[in-house]
Amino acid sequence: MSTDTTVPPAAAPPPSVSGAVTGLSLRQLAWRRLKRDKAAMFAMWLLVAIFLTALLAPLITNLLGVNPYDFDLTSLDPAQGSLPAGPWGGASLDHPLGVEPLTGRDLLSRLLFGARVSLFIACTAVIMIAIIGTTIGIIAGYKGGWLDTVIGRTTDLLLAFPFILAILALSPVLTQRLQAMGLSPESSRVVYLVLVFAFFGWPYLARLIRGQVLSLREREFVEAAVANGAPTRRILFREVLPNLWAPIIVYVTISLPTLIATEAALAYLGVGIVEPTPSWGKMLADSVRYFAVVPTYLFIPGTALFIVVYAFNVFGDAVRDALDPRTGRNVR
Amino acid sequence: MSDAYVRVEDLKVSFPTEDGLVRAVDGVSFSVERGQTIAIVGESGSGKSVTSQALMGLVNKRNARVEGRAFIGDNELISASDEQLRKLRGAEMSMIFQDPFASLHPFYRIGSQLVETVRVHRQVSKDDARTEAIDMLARVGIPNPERRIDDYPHQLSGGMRQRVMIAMALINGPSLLIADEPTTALDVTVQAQIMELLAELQVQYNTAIILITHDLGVVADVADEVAVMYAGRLVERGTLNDIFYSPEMPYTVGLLSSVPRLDAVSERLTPIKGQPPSLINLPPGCVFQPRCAAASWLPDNACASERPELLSVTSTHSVRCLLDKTQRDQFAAESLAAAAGRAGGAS
Amino acid sequence: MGKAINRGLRLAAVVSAGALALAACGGGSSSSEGSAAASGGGSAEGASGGTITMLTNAEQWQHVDPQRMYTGADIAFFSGYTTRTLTQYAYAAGEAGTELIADMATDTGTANEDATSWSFTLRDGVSFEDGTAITCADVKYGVSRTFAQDVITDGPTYAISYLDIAKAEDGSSVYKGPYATDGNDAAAFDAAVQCSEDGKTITFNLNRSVADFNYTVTLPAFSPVPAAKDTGESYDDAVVSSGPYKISEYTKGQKMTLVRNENWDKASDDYRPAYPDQIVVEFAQDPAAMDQRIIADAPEDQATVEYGNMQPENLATVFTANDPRFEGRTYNGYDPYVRYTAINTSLLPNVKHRQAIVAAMNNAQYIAARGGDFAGERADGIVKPNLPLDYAPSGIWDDMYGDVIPAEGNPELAKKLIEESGEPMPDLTYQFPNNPVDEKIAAAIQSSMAAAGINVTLEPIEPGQYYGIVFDPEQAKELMRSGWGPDWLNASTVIPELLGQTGGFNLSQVQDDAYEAKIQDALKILDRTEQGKAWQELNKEAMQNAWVIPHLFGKAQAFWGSKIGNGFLWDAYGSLAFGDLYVEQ
Amino acid sequence: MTAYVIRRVLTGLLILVLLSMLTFVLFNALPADPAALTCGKNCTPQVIEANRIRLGLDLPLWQQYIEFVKGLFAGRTYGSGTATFACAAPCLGYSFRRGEEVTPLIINALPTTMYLAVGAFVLWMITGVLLGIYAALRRGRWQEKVTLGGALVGYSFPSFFIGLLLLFFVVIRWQLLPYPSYVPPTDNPVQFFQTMILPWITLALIFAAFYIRLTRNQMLETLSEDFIRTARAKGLPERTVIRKHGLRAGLTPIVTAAGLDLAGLLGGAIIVESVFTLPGLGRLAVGAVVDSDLPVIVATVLVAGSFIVIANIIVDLLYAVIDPRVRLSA
Repeated sequence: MSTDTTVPPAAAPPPSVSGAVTGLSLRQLAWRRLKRDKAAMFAMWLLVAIFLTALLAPLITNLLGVNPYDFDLTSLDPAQGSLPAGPWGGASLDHPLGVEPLTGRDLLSRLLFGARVSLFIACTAVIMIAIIGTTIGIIAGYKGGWLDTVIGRTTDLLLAFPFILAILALSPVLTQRLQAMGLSPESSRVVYLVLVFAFFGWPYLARLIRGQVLSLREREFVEAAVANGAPTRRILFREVLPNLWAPIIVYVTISLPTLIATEAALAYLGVGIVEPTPSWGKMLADSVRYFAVVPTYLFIPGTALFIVVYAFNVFGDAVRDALDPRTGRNVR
Repeated sequence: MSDAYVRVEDLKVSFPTEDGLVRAVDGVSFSVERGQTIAIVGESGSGKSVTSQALMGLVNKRNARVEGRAFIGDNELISASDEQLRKLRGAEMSMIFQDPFASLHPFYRIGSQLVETVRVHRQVSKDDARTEAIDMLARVGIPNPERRIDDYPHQLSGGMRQRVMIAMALINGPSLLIADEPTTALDVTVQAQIMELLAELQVQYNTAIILITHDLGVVADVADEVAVMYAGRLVERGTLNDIFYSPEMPYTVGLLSSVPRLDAVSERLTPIKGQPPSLINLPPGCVFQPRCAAASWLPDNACASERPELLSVTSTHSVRCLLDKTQRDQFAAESLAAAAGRAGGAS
Repeated sequence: MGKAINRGLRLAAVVSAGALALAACGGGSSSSEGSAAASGGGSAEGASGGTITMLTNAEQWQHVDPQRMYTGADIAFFSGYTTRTLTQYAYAAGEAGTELIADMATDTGTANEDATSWSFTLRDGVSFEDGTAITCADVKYGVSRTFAQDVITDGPTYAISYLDIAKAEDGSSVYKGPYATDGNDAAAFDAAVQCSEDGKTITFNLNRSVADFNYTVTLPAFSPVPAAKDTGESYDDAVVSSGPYKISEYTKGQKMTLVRNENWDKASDDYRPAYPDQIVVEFAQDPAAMDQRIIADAPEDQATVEYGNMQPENLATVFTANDPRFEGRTYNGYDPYVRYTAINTSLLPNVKHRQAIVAAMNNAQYIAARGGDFAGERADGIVKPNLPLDYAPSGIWDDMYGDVIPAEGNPELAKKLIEESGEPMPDLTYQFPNNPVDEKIAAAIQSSMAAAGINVTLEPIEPGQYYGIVFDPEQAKELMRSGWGPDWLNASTVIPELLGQTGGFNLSQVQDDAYEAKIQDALKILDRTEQGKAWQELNKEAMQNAWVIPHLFGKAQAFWGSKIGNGFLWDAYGSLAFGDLYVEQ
Repeated sequence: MTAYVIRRVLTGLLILVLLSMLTFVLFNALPADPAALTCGKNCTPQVIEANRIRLGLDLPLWQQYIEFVKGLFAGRTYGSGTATFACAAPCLGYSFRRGEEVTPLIINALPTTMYLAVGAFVLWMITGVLLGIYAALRRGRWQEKVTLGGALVGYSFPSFFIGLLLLFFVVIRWQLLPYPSYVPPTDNPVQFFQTMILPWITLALIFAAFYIRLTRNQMLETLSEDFIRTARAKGLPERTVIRKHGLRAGLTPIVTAAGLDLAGLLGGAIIVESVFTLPGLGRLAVGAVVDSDLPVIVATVLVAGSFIVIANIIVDLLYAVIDPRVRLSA
């Protein structure tokens, strides 16, 4: 799906609002607007809670006395093809959300641990995308010339690549390569996902940044810095970069949920995390075979995934509105 | 004055926003006769554009509260229904804008945009409307109008585009033309041509013109009357002579002294120090007080606590200031002399 | 089970004592009445006409080319409809279903004294779908194709191993099949496979005694192919039928339609009843949808058969519900396979280490992860009880390693064995094809080993590359997922293949010369019962050496529509006897 | 205009060539030994070697690429001697795993994907664009909030989760539809529609949610343009302002996005095809990945990428038709 992350060209400001609030930096202004958005604040605290839960998963599961890796054959019914014994996916005091068919592993702890992997991959990838995309975007926009052309064609090419298909198809060969380089099967898959997400993710941001840099380059303060003989690096980092935070933050908040969902989709297609480590996408992929008989197994990770993606989207929207109020839904 | 053709009485426009109520226009009154030109001047954000859009009914009533009264002849505009206003727009009153490129629809030929304007108000056949359009293009000085009519806006130069805008505004013979910074986006030579054209056509069509601008040079050339706006209010109003030769309000004085005189070779403006106030939290006293060099002339910091009324100086001239007449004249004389000195010294 | 895994498993044949007696006692000719065994339990006289629909989630057949076909159920299917072989197994449930009977041949073959030469005589009236009579030359040509190893891939290679043709230095046959031109010793092949003057009798000269070669020729690899119609690689899409049906349409990913072959002479074939008028195979079906369609049993689906196994989650519905709707529409019995984990002896040379791994294995978890009771029973060796002559309890779980090992494993024993080994247990890697079932099994293995303090890393491999990697000594790790079914009812197609030095499936990389010698001795025993005893000992010895972790004697379940007749578990191939199915009219 | 078309098509072709090279190199250079992927378990080194020669994998990579391109335009032959077989143009390769030429595989899978993509496309464009316009026109009111809120919810559902939910409730719980089982529309139109309705909805839902947001933003942006103010100042009725002046300018960028999204789907709606077991390109690709069937992987990636590149060209040309600025300035 094409992204709607391009920051639209500045439209004429609504009458009289300009100059209405003066003396506040963009960051302060944005934070003020964000704080006023109740849904966004709720989403933000929810996300904080989810991140904390994921971070503290081992602690929490220890307290609850569950464990994502231990088989519990007593919770399964061998005569029913190893389906969880009892209704609601075998939910009980020992296993509040039920157990996984075939193994009897505890679903609650797998859910908590699964969040770690999904969030780790998405966050690492998005940081890489931000770094690569910004760097290349700045270079293309600031240097221009043949470098800009080469980068432009490369982004064209990468954007034309059917990337889900490519990620899927490259997975076996590249994970083998990574394993040959000494990574464990599991970390090679995590590294692979982060790398390909970064590889296919940077062009969008690079384009965005390039456009911004092109217009910034013409601005007075940059011209002034150039005239004063400031070194290029200093101009880029001191003068240009600080003005790119808004589009980068907007892009990051919008990419994160997409990456989380993509990771899950790839796991669903069989690319991703290795047993016995849980991830949400993998739980969903597994649950597919059982969803007619153990529907809770599908609903639990599915709902969790939906909540996180939704919260990110709500929060991301609000951040975008706050940083760029003209497109926002809150301007009356 | 109350029986002038175009009258605006106590116009107020405010926008409720998240940050509070923005009073963009606060109690503005003026009038203009057919064939006459009133210039509304002020810094950006002073409410001059909102005033004109409120008259045209282009302020979204869902976003804004518009109060007061405004007449074109017998038509009251503020209380009029959307449909009544729509019928007046483009026929009785029309408008040209700052950026002629953005203001013309990029996807339609200029001919069709002109024809559309004719046919929405008058029962005219397409061919007749086209003939009229070609005629109108010729009048605004577009060479080869028969051919140019099939051009797209982007094929025309900036000046030509503004001529097309003027043609579109005048094609239905309106009695009021609002020109919102009509020359700002154009280069200097073209600016003069466009203003000349407007003046010519004003005579031909006997149109009242409200000229919105921050360019006092333009004002000096074409305006009969001048209204100075600051922070949503009229701070001074008078004939061209009143304003240019005996300005009373320190803000007007500031504007005048910030303008390089036409005789002075262009120099950097000396803008008035400070920022216009937030329209949400207006200071309690005179809105210009924080930037006013003469505010300290009054004892007890009166300018900061007392809000001045618009007072008549002569039958044509009124001003909103707490200083008395002599103080105002003294301030104006000192400031303008200093400005002339700067300009002269630089040349 | 995904089709990719099937590729590694060979077809099954389950032996009945009776059939074995026949095969064993002669060592020479075994004469069977060449009649369809309608007498066998389960098989009854059916009605002609109608269309049978098969549903499969596969996109296409792995192979239709008879020389390349090597999956039990596929052989059961095509041998019933389009591919005639010299001999076949009777259509019958239970033990009777493994009885060898004559098909294209007039009897089940004649061997010389030491079973190094076998002859079969063709019946009158056998012909291809275009009406040309099938002669010895056609069978011979079919067999010759196996030698073209670069074109005819994936098929069984018994012709290459058994026929008396010299081997080149690199171990490959000097005969390279019918397509090769340069340096090809066709004369060697002509000497090994001979046709009589009248073209009716074919004689196979073998390089060793093969007492049960007449079972070997049930494989479609020994079926006739008309040389004139052979298109090599693409013959897979254009096979010429010799049976009662021919292919009228084959669109991969969609469907295959078999219609009656007008040139098939009923008089020449008293094996195939050929009941339905048409057989339609629908490919690329959703596995869940297939189950749902057959469970629902709507009128249009009543003559429908599921090709392949049911979805595990639906097994309980159909098999434990005691629902009259499903009565007589299912079977649940042994499949051909033994599931095991190969232990790489080159990386784990210490027998105590290997024994510790076996002792630590929690097969209860393994069986649960495979689907509980439906999956099968805990295995105690690589020979399954469906080879009754060759199977005896190995005793591995009793106190072979010094203590009883329950299904849950004996981690204490494992720890003790590691201690006895005198060296620390290295960290292990378990390789498995990346699919939902094997993944859970991998978790079970990892968790079992962890209980005994053995560290296992899991390495999933794309199914398509699995065998390429585990058969590469450079890439093979300590533990590898595996499974095996015999090619015919003799452990000679199990033990030598899995643990012999020349075995084609020696994942454990066993290089034990004494053991190899015993295998070679066992292969030479012509008395089948004696031979069985030898296999029993070798199986036990293999367990003693802990070359594999035995997991499971697998079971399979099948399910079909209410109007299908003669649905039963055909022990010969561990599948339905497709050629015997009919539509109730 | 002609110059523009030529230039656009040429750059498109250049991207296509680069794409094919990248795909080819990526997949043929990365595996340890592509020939080892050509056969299954019975692989002996001899068989691998024979296949290497037959598939031309013994040649240097650039020659293989030339062979591949030659196969596309002129056809090629594989192997030698009596076992030679020809692969007619456009030959995308030969799959040893399936024993089939790749081109017919793709051609067989394409219609399913096309039905899926086009059906969903129609659904989402209608609902997405209409609701997006509606939201823009109801700006700041509860209708906008509800529409956008709904869109955000829809947008946040992973598509396979929606698909499975629909399958669970509509088919299994409520039994409103029979279990989906694909047939071509020519065989059985009723069953075709019964099968496709859920995939269409699944795919359309997430795109519709996206297009509601996109359309609304575009419309709001357009409606704040100066030329809309001009149209109002001319006294045009609001309906004309929106329909004639607003929609045309506002929807033009949507055409771009829509064209590219449709093209992306034509390359295989992988997830939806997997959830509903539709025999389309996406599923072909997934199957090829599982089987390590290199020629099929290369071909599907290439075909999918080509759709996107070609759609890019078409969209740009279309854009030129809609927007005179592009057409005339070029």
